[in-house]
Formats: sequence, structure tokens, C-alpha cells
Amino acid sequence: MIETLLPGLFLRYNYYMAVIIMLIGLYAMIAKGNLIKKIIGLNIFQTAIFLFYISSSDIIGGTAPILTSDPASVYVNPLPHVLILTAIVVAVSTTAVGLALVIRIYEAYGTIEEDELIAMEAKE
Amino acid sequence: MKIWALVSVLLIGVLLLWAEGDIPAFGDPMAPSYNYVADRYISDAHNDTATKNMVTAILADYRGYDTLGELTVIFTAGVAVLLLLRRGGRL
Amino acid sequence: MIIDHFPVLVVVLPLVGAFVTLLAGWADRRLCFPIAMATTFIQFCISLQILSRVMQTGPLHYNLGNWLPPWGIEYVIDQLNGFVLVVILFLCVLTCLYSYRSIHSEIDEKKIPAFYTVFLLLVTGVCGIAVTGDLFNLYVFLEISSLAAYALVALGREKRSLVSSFTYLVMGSVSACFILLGIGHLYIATGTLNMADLARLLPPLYGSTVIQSAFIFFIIGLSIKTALFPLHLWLPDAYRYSPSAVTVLLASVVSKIGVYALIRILFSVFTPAFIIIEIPVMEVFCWLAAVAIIGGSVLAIAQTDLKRMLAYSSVSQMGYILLGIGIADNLAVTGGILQILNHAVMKGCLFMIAGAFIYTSGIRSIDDLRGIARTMPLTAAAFVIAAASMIGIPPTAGFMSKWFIALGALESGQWIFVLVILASSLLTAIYFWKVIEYMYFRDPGTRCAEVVSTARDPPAGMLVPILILAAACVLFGIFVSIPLEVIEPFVTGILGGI
Amino acid sequence: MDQISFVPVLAICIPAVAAVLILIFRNHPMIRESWTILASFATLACVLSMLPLVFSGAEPYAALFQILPGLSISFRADAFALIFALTSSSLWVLNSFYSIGYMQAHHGKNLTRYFFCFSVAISAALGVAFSADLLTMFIFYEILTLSTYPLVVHAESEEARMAGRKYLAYLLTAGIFFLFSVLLTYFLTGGTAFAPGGILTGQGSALLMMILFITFLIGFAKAAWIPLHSWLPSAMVAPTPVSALLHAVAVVKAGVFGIARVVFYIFGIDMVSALGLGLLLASIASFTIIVASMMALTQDNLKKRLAYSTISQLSYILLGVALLTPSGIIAALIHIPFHAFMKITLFFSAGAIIVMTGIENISEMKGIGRKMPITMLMFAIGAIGICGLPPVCGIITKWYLALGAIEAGQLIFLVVILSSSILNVLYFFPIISTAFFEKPDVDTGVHEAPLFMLIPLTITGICSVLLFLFPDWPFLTLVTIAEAIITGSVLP
Repeated sequence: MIETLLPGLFLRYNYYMAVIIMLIGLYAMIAKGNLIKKIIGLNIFQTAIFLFYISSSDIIGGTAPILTSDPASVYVNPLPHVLILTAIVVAVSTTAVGLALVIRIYEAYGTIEEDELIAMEAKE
Repeated sequence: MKIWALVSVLLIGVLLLWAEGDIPAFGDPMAPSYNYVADRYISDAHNDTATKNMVTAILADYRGYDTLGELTVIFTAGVAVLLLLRRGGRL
Repeated sequence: MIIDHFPVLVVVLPLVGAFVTLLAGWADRRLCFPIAMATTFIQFCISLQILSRVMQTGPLHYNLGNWLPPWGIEYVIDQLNGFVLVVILFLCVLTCLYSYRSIHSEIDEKKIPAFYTVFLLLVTGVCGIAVTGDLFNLYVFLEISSLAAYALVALGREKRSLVSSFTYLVMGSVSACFILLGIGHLYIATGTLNMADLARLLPPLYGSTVIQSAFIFFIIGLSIKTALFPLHLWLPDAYRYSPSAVTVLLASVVSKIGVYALIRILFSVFTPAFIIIEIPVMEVFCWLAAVAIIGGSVLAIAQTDLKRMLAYSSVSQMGYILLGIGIADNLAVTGGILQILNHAVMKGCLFMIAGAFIYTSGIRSIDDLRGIARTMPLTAAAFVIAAASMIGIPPTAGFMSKWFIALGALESGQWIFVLVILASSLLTAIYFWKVIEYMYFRDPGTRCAEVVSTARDPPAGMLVPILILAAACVLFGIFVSIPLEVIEPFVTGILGGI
Repeated sequence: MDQISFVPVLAICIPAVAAVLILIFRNHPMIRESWTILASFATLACVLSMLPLVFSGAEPYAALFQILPGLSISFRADAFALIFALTSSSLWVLNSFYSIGYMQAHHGKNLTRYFFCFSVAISAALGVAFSADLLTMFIFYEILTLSTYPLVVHAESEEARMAGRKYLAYLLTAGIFFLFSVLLTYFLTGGTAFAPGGILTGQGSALLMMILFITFLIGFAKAAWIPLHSWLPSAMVAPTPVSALLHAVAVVKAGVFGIARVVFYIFGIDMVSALGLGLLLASIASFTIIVASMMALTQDNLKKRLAYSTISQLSYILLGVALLTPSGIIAALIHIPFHAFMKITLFFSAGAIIVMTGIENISEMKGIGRKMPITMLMFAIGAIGICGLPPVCGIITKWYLALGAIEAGQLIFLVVILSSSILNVLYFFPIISTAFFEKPDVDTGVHEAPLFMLIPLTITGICSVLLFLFPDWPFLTLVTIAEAIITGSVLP
């Protein structure tokens, strides 16, 4: 059993690592009460997905996808890089809007703890 | 709450781990993602766009429209932050 | 010819409009509304033209930058997105008109230019989702529309709008992450991002766990976006606390585009062969939709706030669309797609009316609507028509979509869902009738007498879209053959093989 | 023989247009009310103008538009439809005058809404009558429910609102069952158009047909069969003209009319009798006849007693339908107009008493017959008619019903009819004797109701007698034509 699992594990360890990081981020998003921590969780989640994409582009013996003079060189897949460049910008934008919201929430309520917010809303 | 968070995260974790079972191995040159669309980018990018950097070629040309979308996202976020944080001024 | 570029113009136009609005707003705030109005209106005309071309010549393909798919990005417009495009732009035009009076009374004067800019960006996003034939492009536009929506929700006058916007942002981002994951898995397994290409490459891979889990990621992500029942928690607050015009936009445009994306991915990327035969997920999907239909209605009955009641009603009504898709029978899918149009019209009308109450008298609670029909007769009458349509009383539009879905359920032998639809009609009648009873058959009493007696029908800028939509509720019921003409070719094309 | 004609559509449209005009002239009471009167005459003329055609064997037919294949909005004025339409429209004329008189004497408020809803309700009732397919009927049936709700809660008191909620709860729930039945019929046959002899034959298993039949029955809860009756007595909080025309004629008759339509034109006599569904319907009807009569005995409130009497009388029609024999059908169809004329007389009289004295309970009506002799005389005529005694038209129904029971060989129903007659006598004669033969407790200056009310109720009372003397024109003629079509003894 171990013998069959282990090679698989090693063959795809990058993906499994990405999954673990994703789960950490997702857990932080759901379970953490602090709004900033939620956004950090979101960022971890997104970064893990980037890792997942990027590592899928790798090729054994591949080099960066910039044309070299050596015709025998093997290039890694450039497309995931492009996608992730876009996705990073999206993630940054989302984070910016989220943080702006947190600032406004802090101004309005004086706290950014979820349970305190819920308590204050219940009182109103 | 935290228990539920843990349970749902674990469920999704199981799903993810199950999903990765059939994925091509890390660095596998036979992976379909490497041999279909990416193929042309690597072989023709220089001819098509006169750019040595394939990432740039795709970003600015093949999938340049995505980049326009990306810029729109930044623009949106900028106006959104403006809308949220700015008081006074002309906008 | 410019006409060949219409598919891309429909997306680029509001983007340019957004820039122009921001610049013009810097010079003079009064310019923003006309620009936004003109932009959406021209877009609407373009979309009609596109649809008529699709009906004549079949699907339109537009290769951006002349790169052939799958290397470049491709726009594909068939009957489904042509139809959805027309529906959402119709609502956008009316919402824009409506927002002129309503938004001016609800937000700070200084924020008007930014509001219209974000509004147009939202339109850019939803139109982009509608026309694109590339999965990653869809994700980018999804994020544009989501970011714009978060900002608009946060504009509400009450401070709780901030918290609801934040919740919406977190849920929306999670949903986008799952969609991104789904796209990633599909790409890794096939090497392409083009939808048509994927549909061609996927069948031999249906057994792979990568594909199956990608499918589940899409379902999770889009279920959050469309607020399918257990994942609907962000929706009531977001609808309740945002400005009236934004609520209309969320309920009739943003939610519809989420459903469109779901239909596109279920039927065009994963073919019916996969979702019906390969993995029996549609059964589960139907049950979730049924729970949404009943649960949303039950929760709506418990509400005292009008907008919140309408929000829960949305949860229930969106369930109809999902049920129609889930049954995956010719008639049921037709009904589900028809419901996209009908629900956009009905719910748009109802939320506009709720906004009109807030505008004229500041009333939010159902309890305060006592006797308001006397002083706001046209608004109240429009409410009755739209409510009748929601309940599904013939010959309104709401009846026709329920009719088709129920017929589809009968045809596929799933009697239980017929009962669900009928029972939900009854529940819908309960909560709408409560409002109607308060509006028409209650004395204002001392508490609301003053408010009610000073209320008037809203100004023409708000009343006209309300009345147009109320009329549409009836017209689309009687002349149901017009939307059907568009929907049926798509449905038979896609389910013909099953 | 179908003859393309838009007269049925016109008859439906006239009250609907009048409703809009009423709304427009809401600030001019005189003009507003003259629209009601004008429309009622116009509608009656419209319906009457179709009679010669129908007598000659033609059927004015109009298909407005097709929603989907097999699903259209279409109207047909056959003899069967005309029975109901003629009843409603002719009584609407009288009721319009009566309403105006009643509302003036009662200082009613929200009159625009009242007359608006009334016109819409009449339009819907005519729509039910003339509809040529199930979907059209369903549409008008629902409009009828919704348009009469504001009339039930007219007083806007807590009691009225409770009654209104009950009204809607029963009728809208029933509407759902109706919708389900329409859906299933469409699913099974691919169409919903009525056809003599039925369209469902051979389209599904016996069990499915039974389920469909029962959902149809529940769907037509407007027929007020027990146990789906309790909305009707509650609805009596409405102003009396509403109880008189809508809750004794238009709404409840729409229910029984619908059942009759479905039995004869959707299921067909053969299938209903083959599946034993006639017996089921007959049992329900008999049970309702007896139990509602007994309930009527216990009511002291005059309008409620009349309401229970209505419930019981409606089931006469159902019983006639359920017997599935020519005489039974004639009894059922002829009772639609006859009961309408008699019951509206009773309600008109009750309304006159309520307006003039404020008395609603029977026990307080001592000696009222001396103060309001004409009103009480007409009341007595109506009561005699309901009991099935000559010289009022009610006896004709009972005669045919008894014949029908004999034809069907179900003598048990004879017993039902007879015992119900006795019960009718038991609950009506105390009212008459209290009114005429007991001395009032205190002498008040009560006099006859204003002419606006008195004349309509006298006319309906006299009509009830005339219909006994000359039943042929137009109702019995129509009924025989309809019966011939239904039983297939002549080609339609």
C-alpha cells in the first residue's frame, strides 16, 4: 500500500502542498473572527491556487519561457504564468477593496471583530 | 462555528486530495496542458509577435484581452476604494 | 463593417463609458447620468441587433486580436447568451433610468460620478461574462462585476451596509477561488481554456477525478454566486442594505449572470451527457433547488422588512431556475431559462417599488405600508401585478415559467417537484398577500397616518421603469412565444441528443 | 357547430372596461355608478344577442391567441355556458340597482373599489362561463377569487380581514389543485380544450384518473362541498349585495359549473360512470346536502343560515351532475338559474332588513313582516322555492332530480332529496313565522326599504314564480340543448 502511495505522493507533492496551504487559508477565512485575518486567509487561499497553477507549468529540465539561442532548450509552459499574472492583480484588487471596507467598518463601529459586530448589530 | 469550519475545510480537503489523484505528475513532459495550446506558444511566439519572452507575447498579444480585463479590475478597485474612502474633493 | 464588431463593442462600450463618466464627472457631475444612460441604451440596441443576427445566421464567433481559438480568446454568442444579454441590458437601461432619482436621494452628491462609473463597470463585467467563450476570461469578468458589486453594496446609507458588503466580498471571493480552481483543473487535464474546445476534449476524460472534481468546484463556486439555499447567507443583507437601484441591479442582473454562467458550464462545457449520465449529480441539484424554493419562501414569510422579504423570495425564485436546469428535461430547461427573463422582470419591478416606498415616505417595514395604496395608487397597482406574477397567477409571466418547469417535472416522472412548485406558489401567495392586504385593506391608523397621507407616487423617472416592468410581467405571460422562439432552438440544440 | 364570433369576448370585456371607467371617474359618484348600470345592461344585451344563434344550434366561438400548441385562450358560448352567463348577467342588472340603493342607505365607503371589483368579478364569472378550455377557465377562476377578496374584506374590520384570509386560504389552495389538474390534463392529452364526451378517455390508468378527478374536485372548492365549505359562511361579512350576487350566484356557481364542465367535457360521462366516480361525487353531494341543511338549522344569523342553505343547494347541482342521467343533467343545469333567482331574492330581502333595521339575527325579527310586508312576502316566495313547493321554480329541479335518481336506479338519493326538503322547511318556516306572526318586543318606526332595493327584490321574487309557470324560455330550452349535446343524443 505504502509502496504504491508513496511514488504518487512524491510525483505530485507540489499539488498536495498547494492543497494544504489552500485549506489553511480557507480555514482562516471561515473560522477567524478578525476581519483583517479573514482577508489574510483569503490571500493565503488565493496564493495557494497560484502555486497550484504555476507548478503545473513546470517541465523536467525546462527553462524559463524566454527564447534562447540554444534550439535544444526545453521551455516550461508559459500560459499558467500569464493566467496567474492576471489572477494576482485580481487578488490584489480584491484585497484592496476588502481592506478599504475594513477601514470603514472600523470607523463606523470601532471594532473589526466579527462577534463584537454581531453583538452590536443585535443591540440595534 | 469553529468546528463547522474545520469540518467543511476537511471535506473540501478530501475533495481536493481526491482530485489530485489523476493529475499528471510534477514536471511530466507528456502532460496534456504542455502539449496542446502551449505548444504553439512556445514554437511560434517569436514568429507571431517578434517577442522573445513568451509570457509577454501571450500576456500582451495572444491573450491581450485578458490583460485589458485585468486593467479594468484595477480600475474598478481604484474607483471602489475612491468611493469607499474618499470624502470631499471633486470626485 | 462595424456591425461585425458588435460582440466586442457591447463589452468595450461601457468600459469606455466608465472612463468618460469619471472624467466628465470631474468636470461636471450632471453629465454622468446622461452618459451612463446613453451607454446602456446603445448597448441595449446593439444586443438586440446581435440577437436578431444570431436568430438569422446561427451562433456568432468573434476572435479577439484575430488569434484563432484556442490560442486566442474567442467570443461566442448563441441563442442563450444573446437572450441573456438582451435581458440584462434591458434591466440595466431601466435601472439606470430609475437610479437618476433614487440614487440622488440615497447617496452623497459627491459620489455620483464614482457611482455611475462603478455602475458601468458592473455592466462591463456582466456583459463580458455573457459573451465570452473562454473560461479564464469569464473569471476575469466575473471579478470585475463582483468588485463593482461589492463597492455598490457598501454605498448604502446605513452602516450595516459595510458589514454586509464585507460578507458579500468574502463569500464572493471564495466562490471566485473555487471557480479558479475548477478552471485550473480543467486546464491541467486538457490544456485548453476555450469552452467549445473543452466540450470537444472532455468526453474521453469523463472518468478522471480531475474532471469530476473540477465540476464540483464549479458547482460550489457558482452556487455561492447564485445564492443556492444553504449558501445564500450573504444575500439578504446585501440586498437589504444596498441603495434601491443597486438592489435592483443585484437581483435582476448580477444574480442572472451567475445562473447564466452555471448553465453555460453545465451544458456547454460539461455536456448533458456528463451531467446526466456520467455522474448523477443533477438529482442532488434538484433536491437542493427544491429545498431553496421551499426554504426561501418560508423564510420570506417570517420577514417584516419589505426588501428583506423580497430578498428571501429571490432565493426561492432562483431555486426555480436551478430546478429547471436540474431536471434537465427539454421543457424544464426551457422553463428555467424563461424564468431568467421573468424573474429579472418581476423582481426588478418589486425592488424598484420597494425603493419607491423608501424614496417617497422612508417606509421599509411591511407593517408601515398600511393604506399606502390610497396615496400611491399606481405603485401599489404595479406591486399587485408583479406579485401576481411571482405567485404564478395566469396570464402573467411567472405562471408560464412555472408551467414549463412543472410540465418538465411531470414528463421526467419527478412528481415530487411538481408538488414543490405548487406548494411554493401557495407560500409565495402568503407573503405577498400580506403586503397587499396591508397596502389596500388596512387603515393607516395614527402611527402611519402622517407618513401615508404625505406619500405620493414617485416622480416619472422612477415610475416609468416600474410601470414598464409591470406591463412586461403581463406581456411576457401572454406573448410567451416571443422568448420561447429564442430559447427553444438552444434547448433542442443542447438536449437534442439525450 | 362553431361559428366565429367575438360576442362572447365582448360580453367579458364590457364589465372589464366598465371597471376601468369606474376607476377613472372615481371622484364623480353619479357618473361612476351610471357606468355600472350601463355596463350591466350592455352585458345582458350582449348575452341575449347570442341566444337566437344558440337556439338554432350554432356555437359562437373565438380563439384569441395561442400561447403554446394546445394551450390557447379561447371562448365558446354553447348552451351550457349561456345558462350560467345569462343568469349572472341578468341578475347583475338588478344587483347594480340594489347595490346603489344598499350603499346609499348604508353610507358605504370605498365605493370605487367596491364597484370596480364587482365589475371585474362579473367579467371573470362570464369568463368562466364562456371559456372553451381549461386554461382559460383557470385564469378567470383565479381572477374571480382575487377580485372578490376585496369585496369580502370591504368593511376592513378585523373580522372581515380574518374572513378574507380564510377565503383566500381556501380558494387559493384550491386554485393550486386546479392548476395541478390542468397541468396533468395538458400533460396527458396535449390539450385542454373542452369537448363533449371528454378528452381523457384512454389517456391514463384508472388510478391516475381517480387522482385527477379528486384534485379537480378539490380545485373547485368554490362549489363549497363539505368539508371545503367553511369559507362561504365566513364570507358573509361582505356587504349583502356581494353575498347576494357573488356568494349565492357568480362565485359558487362558477365552482359547480366548473365541476359540471370537467365531468361532462373533460372526463366524459362514460368514463366517470365506468370508474364509479359518479357515485363518489353523488355521495359527497348527498352528505353535503344533508349536513349543510342541519348546520343551517343551528344558525341564528340570517345571512349565515342562507349561506348554509346555499351550500346545501349547490350540492343539488352536484348530485344532478353525479347521477349522469339525462334527467339528472337537466336538474343540475336548470338549478343553476333557478337557485340563483330564489337565493338572490332571499339575500336581497335579508339585506333590506339589515339596512332598515340593523337586525341580523333571526330571533330579533319578530313582527318584521308587518313593517316590511313586501320584503317579507318576497322572502317567503324565495323560501318556498328553496323548499321545493309550488308555485315557485324550485320544484322543477326536485322533480327532475327525482326522475334522475330513478333513471339511475339509485333510490337512496330520492330519500336524500326528500329529507333535505323537510330540513329546508324546518329552517325556513321559523323565519317566516317569526316575521309574520310574532309580536315585536318594541315598536320602532321601521318601514319598507328604498325603491332602489325594493324593486330589484320584487322582480327577482316574481321571476322565481314566473320561471315556475313558464320554465321554457329561456332556461329550460337552453338546458335541453345542453343536455342533448352532453349526452350526445344530437350532434353538437
